[in-house]
Amino acid sequence: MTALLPVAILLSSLIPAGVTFFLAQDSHRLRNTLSLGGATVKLALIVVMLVAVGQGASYEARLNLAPGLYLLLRIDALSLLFMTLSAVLWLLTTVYAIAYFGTKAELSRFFGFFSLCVGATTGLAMAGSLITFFLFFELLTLSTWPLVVHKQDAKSLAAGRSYLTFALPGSAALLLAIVWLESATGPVLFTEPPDLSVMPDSHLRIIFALFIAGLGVKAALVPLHGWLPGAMAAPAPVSALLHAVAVVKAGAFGIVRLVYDVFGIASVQDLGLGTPLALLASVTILWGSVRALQQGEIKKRLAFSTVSQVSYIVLGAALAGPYAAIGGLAHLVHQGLMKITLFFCAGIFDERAGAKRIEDLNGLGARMPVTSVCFSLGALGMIGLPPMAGFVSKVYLGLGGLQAGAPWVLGVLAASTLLNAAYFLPLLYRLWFLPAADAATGDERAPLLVAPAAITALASLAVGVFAASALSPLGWATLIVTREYLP
Amino acid sequence: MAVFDLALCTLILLAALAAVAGPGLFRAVVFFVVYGVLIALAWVRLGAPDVALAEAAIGAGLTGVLLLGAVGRLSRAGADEPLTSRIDWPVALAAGLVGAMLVWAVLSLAPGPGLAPAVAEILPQTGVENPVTAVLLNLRAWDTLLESVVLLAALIGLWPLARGGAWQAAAGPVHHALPDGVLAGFGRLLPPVALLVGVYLVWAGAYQPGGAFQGGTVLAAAGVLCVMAGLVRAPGMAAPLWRLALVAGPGLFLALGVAGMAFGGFLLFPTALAKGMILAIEMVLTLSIAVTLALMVLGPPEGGGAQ
Amino acid sequence: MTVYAVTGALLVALGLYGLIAARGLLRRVVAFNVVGSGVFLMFGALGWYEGHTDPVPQALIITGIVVALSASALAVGLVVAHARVSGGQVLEDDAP
Amino acid sequence: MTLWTGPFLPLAVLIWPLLLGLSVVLPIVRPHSLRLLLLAPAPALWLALRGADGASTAPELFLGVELSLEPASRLLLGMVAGLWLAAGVFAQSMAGGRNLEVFTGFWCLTLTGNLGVFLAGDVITFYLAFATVSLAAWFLVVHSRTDEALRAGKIYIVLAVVGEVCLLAGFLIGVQAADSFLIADMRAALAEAPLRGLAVGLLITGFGIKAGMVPLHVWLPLAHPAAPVAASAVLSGAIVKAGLVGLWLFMPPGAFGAGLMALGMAGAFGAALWGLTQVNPKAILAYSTVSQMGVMVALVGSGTAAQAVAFYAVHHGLAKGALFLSVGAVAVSGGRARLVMLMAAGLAALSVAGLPLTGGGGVKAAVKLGQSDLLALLITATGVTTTLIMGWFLWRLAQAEVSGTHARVYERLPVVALTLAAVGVPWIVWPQALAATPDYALSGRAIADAIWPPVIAGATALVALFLRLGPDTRPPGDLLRLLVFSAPAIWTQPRAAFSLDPARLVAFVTVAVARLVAVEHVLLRWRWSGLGILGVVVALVFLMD
Amino acid sequence: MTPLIALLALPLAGALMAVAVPHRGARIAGVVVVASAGALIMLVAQWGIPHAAPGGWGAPLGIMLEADGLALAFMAMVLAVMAGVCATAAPMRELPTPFWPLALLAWAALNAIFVSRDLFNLYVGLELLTLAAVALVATGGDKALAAALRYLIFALTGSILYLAGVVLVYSAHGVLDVSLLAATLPAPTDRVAMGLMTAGLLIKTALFPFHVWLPPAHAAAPAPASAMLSALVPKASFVILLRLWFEAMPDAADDRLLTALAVLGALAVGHGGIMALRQTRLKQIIAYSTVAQIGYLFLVFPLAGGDGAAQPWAAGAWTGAVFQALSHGLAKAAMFLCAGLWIIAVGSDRLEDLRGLARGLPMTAMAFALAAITLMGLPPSGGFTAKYLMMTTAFASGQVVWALVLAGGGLLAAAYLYRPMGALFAREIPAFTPVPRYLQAVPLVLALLAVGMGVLSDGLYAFLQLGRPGTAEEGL
Repeated sequence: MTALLPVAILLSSLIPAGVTFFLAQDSHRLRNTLSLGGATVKLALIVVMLVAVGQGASYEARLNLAPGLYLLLRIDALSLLFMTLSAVLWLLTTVYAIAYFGTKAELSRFFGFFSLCVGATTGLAMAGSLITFFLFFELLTLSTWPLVVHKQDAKSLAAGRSYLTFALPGSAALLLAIVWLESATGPVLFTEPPDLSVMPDSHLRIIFALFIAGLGVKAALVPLHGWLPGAMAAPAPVSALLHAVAVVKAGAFGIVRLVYDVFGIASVQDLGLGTPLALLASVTILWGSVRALQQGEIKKRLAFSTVSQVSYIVLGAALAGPYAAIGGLAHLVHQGLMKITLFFCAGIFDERAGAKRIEDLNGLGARMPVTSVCFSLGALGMIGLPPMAGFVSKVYLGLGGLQAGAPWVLGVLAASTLLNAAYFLPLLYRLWFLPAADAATGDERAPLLVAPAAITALASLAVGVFAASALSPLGWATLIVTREYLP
Repeated sequence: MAVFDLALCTLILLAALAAVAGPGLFRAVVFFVVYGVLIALAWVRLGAPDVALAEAAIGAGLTGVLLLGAVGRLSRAGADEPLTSRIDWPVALAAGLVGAMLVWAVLSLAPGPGLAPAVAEILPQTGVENPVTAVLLNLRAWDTLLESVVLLAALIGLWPLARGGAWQAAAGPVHHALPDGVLAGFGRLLPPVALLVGVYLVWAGAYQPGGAFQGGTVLAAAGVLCVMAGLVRAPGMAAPLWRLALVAGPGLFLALGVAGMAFGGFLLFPTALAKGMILAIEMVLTLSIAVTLALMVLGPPEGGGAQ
Repeated sequence: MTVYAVTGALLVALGLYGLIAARGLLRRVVAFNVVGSGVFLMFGALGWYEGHTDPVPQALIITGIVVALSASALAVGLVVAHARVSGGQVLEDDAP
Repeated sequence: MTLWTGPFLPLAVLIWPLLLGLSVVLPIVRPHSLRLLLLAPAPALWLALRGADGASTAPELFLGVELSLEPASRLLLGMVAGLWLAAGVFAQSMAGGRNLEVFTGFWCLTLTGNLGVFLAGDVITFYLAFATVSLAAWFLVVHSRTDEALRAGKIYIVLAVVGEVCLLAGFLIGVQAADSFLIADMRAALAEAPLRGLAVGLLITGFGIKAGMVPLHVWLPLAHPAAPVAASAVLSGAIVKAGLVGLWLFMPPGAFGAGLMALGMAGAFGAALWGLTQVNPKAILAYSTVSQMGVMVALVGSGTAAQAVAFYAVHHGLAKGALFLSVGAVAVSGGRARLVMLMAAGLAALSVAGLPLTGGGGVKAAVKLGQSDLLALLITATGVTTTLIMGWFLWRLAQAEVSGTHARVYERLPVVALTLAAVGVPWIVWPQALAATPDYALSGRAIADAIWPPVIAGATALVALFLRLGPDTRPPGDLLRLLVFSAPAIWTQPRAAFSLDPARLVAFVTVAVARLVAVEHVLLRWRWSGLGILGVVVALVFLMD
Repeated sequence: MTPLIALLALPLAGALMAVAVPHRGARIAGVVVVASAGALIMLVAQWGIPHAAPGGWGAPLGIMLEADGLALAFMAMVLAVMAGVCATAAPMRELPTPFWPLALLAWAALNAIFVSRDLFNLYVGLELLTLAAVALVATGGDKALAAALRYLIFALTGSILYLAGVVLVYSAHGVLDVSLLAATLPAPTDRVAMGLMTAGLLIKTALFPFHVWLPPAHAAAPAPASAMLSALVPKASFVILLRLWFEAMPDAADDRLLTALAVLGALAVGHGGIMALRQTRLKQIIAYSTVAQIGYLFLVFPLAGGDGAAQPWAAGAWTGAVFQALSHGLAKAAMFLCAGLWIIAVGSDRLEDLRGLARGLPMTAMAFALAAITLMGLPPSGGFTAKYLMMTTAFASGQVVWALVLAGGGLLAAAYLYRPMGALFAREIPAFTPVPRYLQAVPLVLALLAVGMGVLSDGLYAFLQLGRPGTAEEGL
């Protein structure tokens, strides 16, 4: 049973993926049933495990490859945090995607890779060893590419190429780092921190840098973020998933694992690596925001916003203190909820009203009130206004910065908040206050498109309002940190 | 004898030089045949008559015919050799270095009996009295089986080269010899003699120099001569009988080898039956080799599909 | 009989020179055969001991000669076919 | 899951207006949304009158909500609730306007935040309330959607967000030092915190912006006049008090006291004088607010007891509310009604000026008690400028255009009620609010102290009239001109992406190694390959040792 | 023993029969595939090292055949590839009939080489393989002649150098058997012998800078032939190199020499990759990719050989290299078979003609993608396991530069394979001749095998340790 559940969860995505590839283009019903069924089953399994893990159970499955090389799926509280997020958002995104695409062509391919992508994310979350992590990391890289280029126009293909040109060198760096580390310490399990004393510090530092380079590409750390804004050429459901759960989160999640489970907080501090990483994250936070300000396209603006926001998680990990860790982990979920809301809404604006640039948003609030409200909630959350989710993360990150003796973090958070406000508030202003263009059209009579956005918007509000609850992401993050990382 | 050896070696080297770097392709090939004969002589001098026979028949004879034929066809195709008279010093230097290393290696090796005593010891169990044949057809029969297949592979390799892809047409160029010419007369006379010599060579191979390859070569030479003389038409590759002839030897070899499993091992010839089995293999193999070599020398069909 | 072995070594060198320096394809075939027989001569001469040559090298040489013939036959076939198609005896891109 | 412990009323005070505000999305409610404004402050008023029995907590809500009602806060809570109620009554005059459901929604939201500021017992709830009141109020400011309002709104929102950010940073320092979210713990811990200076600076900036403290007041004279009259009243009377309450709740005792006093006094005098350059009565009132808030900031800086400051603030809120509403009421009143309204405004203005026996005179006397002589003198002296600006306001008000002649009862009633409250309430609550008795204010010395500033002011005004010296008229905004508010270039001009581009790198490498093709061509020549082979043979042999 | 002999005899017999009855070639090949599969399964099931001594003589007089883990794994890979090749080639009417006997002969030669322990027997096997391979190239028609000739010249030079080395070995030691050689005392002439043999084998393995014959030859041959040539043929000489350096004369290895081999390998990775980037025809890209992929194999020498042979990590590097050879074989065959099907579908292998073909032949596109994953060394493919094992050793032994080569090579692979992938997935609707689904499935199965090698590498790893040379048994 303990080995079965992780595998079952993995299969709940992989089997629909495998079958979907071979479905005829017009068997929409079967395909939708498969996708939704897989997502529902996965969610159910995760709920089962949430209860069990909350009570201290753990699950493990293992596959040997070669001496020192094996795949290990292991579920701990941190895995579950990420998995729950991905499972919930996958279900919603699937609903959204079904509504978004309707009966367009090439859907079997799309949903196949879509499921694969989520399977990879789940695997990533469950990975119990570095190599397993790498395996799913790569699977994610590859299954995302067809999604990015799904439209197959020149722009998408260019975005896909750019994605790979960043992602693959990143993977190479990651692999080098993993192999280098493991060549000295043996296989690295997340449950048992490796004995780093067998390597000289200088090597460890290089390895850490390689890790960050590899994971940083996915997490879109400056200057490795170049692919992300282009990748928004993908269809809206993809952008939603990409920015909220799948790719960037994978990178951030990996950095969390790296700092806490591979190197360990103490080693990171002893080697003097925390502060540079925190600085890098801070630079990313600020630079992403500044670039977002310059964008005229909604999705581009959102994309740069992701660059900025995801680094909050990295910052939390880098500061390496309890508060910062809680904040970072909570933000993993918070950012996912908020950003997916924004992308859902951006997709609806685009699809239903043809609004691609920020000018096109003028006056949409009146015609598409529900979507606009959701968008506004997401945006306010991003700014970090209480009681939205983003605020909660920010508070903990700030406290973590102070706790870690890095008060400058407050400055970064402050500046980021201001910049966030500077690029989100004008959007809201346009939505609600500016008159619509003469020929404006648009409605939101597409309940399946709007409902996921509404649900995530409400969720991002709820996780903030009920942050102190033990069941909230913050509560779960606190559990993780107190259970696993506090001495 | 040392003088003879030195002189022979000098001649060999000179002939080789002329063949490799001498002017004129035709002349080079002629020198190559001469070189082959000289090498065969060297083998005699080294007490290796089996090799000498093989070198004379195959190395000098058949290869020579092959090359001569090629010279002719090339000149008919207007594909002359590009003129290179100057010595390519860098290549010469590199080749010289490799040669020097080889010479050094050769000189630093102490001669020894090798496996000769061991072979002599088990010779009675092999079913043949000629140790070379024993090695070829019994001790290292697997080599020889593969070797006969190599020959076959080379021949099959020629099929796709047939002009116009008509690989099933008659082998080689179309020959129009005069029925009463010298070649024709020679051609009429030779085959019976060659057949005799060939079969003898095979038979004798069991206890003295000779063997399937040498014998097959002689037969092939006779066959080729007949075709060139226009006495017989070259066989078409597609003719079922000819194809059967091609594979009969290796096929029987393989079949008996597998049959050896019944006696305890692959290619195992029990002492009592060894002589008979080897002889049977040699006979059929000779036929196959003869056909193969003959078709090889005739070359891929050039009739352009005219059957 | 070292002199034959040395001759064999020299033949190898000579043949290699021809194989590499020659542009004409048929000449390369000739040179290849010279290298081959040089190697064989070396082999045989090194196996010469007290008036006899080791039968194993002899057998191997015979095999080698047949293999060399096979290779030469294929090579000649290819050279001729190539000449027929391209009208020349050299490979494209194969300037000295 | 514990929803809450302790009394429910404080929670209800906050939840009730929130629910009302959200209810405007219901189509049934929408046409009658303005009516909700009357209901929204009711629980708060009730709580202020009744007082709270201990703290209420909702541990799982947010980061653990704690609500409590300090005496000083209770004063303000009552005033604020009353003011919102009065303004809500007045707002009924807006019936028939555009976007009323939005207005109502944000009105209620702003109210929630405004009340929450006084009830919050923990930092996070306070911050939530503070942010709510700041940002939701923006919708009140821009409700008219005129260019003027939108411009004001822009400046408002920028400063509000900056304020929020500063506050959050300051709070975080405090929370981290205290390792507790409770305001009381934090204030204590902040006094010792290593980053005390930074935290104090951040908090003063954050609260100062809200409280209209010079030089952070620049948004106020733009925003308050731009809002609808009812909204102006709550903005100027109630919402600015959120900043004030923050100052006394969070500032460690004695921190930056002299600085606060200096800034406060600069605002008290400077803003009042600058207000004389305005022509719009609402703008004049807005400067008056800045001036009055200056006095209160100075009081906080001097270390005056919170209750005393709150006492002062109660009067100011009521009076300023009355004055703003009177602007609206006068504009639609004709004849006798207009006269009544002007008289009410005059009474409120006199009270603000600190005329003895008015509420204003009382509170001024009360706060001077126990102050240093200099501060007491300065506070008294503000009476001069205040009187001047009030006079100027009344003059401008009297000259205001008449846009209607039939002021309805819900337009007149709040003005009168608030004026009376401003004059009377301080005396009523005095016994509960302050230790000293009201008798002090009625002493001769106090009255004498209170009487000379208006006299000087009157004399000055007369001289000015006689000499026909009038103040230049200027648009509101003063210091704002010094700041460059043109959008920074980065807002619009995309720069080259600061990002590695492996594609470019690959292209470069590809070009650079195109020479490899040449290698390939060399190697295609058999002679060179052959040479290579021989070379490798030799090399291999020599490498083996 | 019987199944081992069956594995050798079956393709041989098949080839002879195919000569006798040429038009039944496909059917004969099919029978050989099925029967060989049975024999192979029996061998693997035994989980041991079956021996055979043809003629019953044994070394030194006779020839020893031994199917250790390495040999069996390679024979299995060859079987898989040949099954794929046969399945794809069978319906190809335009394929010249000599294809079948030649393919079977090449197969026979490969099996013979993998199990042979005799240096001279290896030579004969190599020659058989070479002649069959050259002839297979020549089946590509007139345009393939020059390529075939170039191939033949290189290959013959390699053979003759190898033979010269064998001669010196025999003359010095009096034995030809690999195991017996390991037991003899080293002779001074060994360096010349090893130098000659190694150089000859390098040429046949198409290691940079001796690779120029490979791309034109592989690109010119018919696609099924290309699949064999690229996937299988260079592996044979590589296996002989492994036998020489790890089994026959492990002590002759000098670190400088091993490093030199790896340097050539690294250069091959770079050069092959960049050349592949510059090609416009798919088959050329795949062929140059082979050049690059072969480069990886040579990193095994400094990683597992010489002084490091006794280290615990040597086993990993050695096994990694074998994994690389095997997975590359499967993946490369899949790629060439895809190319062949696409040529049937659109009549060309120019990238611009392939645009949008993924829509028409989705299974082949997926096969190509999976094969590409293996070549890039991405998990969970066999290529990844290979890369991981070698990389671990590189770091463990402090030879970081080889790890960088492995990583960089993967990136280059991604770069050059991206172009065909991009073309395939372009948004265009090409006009094409439909290809039956079962044909499309063939490369997919091969590619899945290549990927599956990574997923199920545990068993394979253990199997490869059967008879592995060296002292260290445990990997890292």
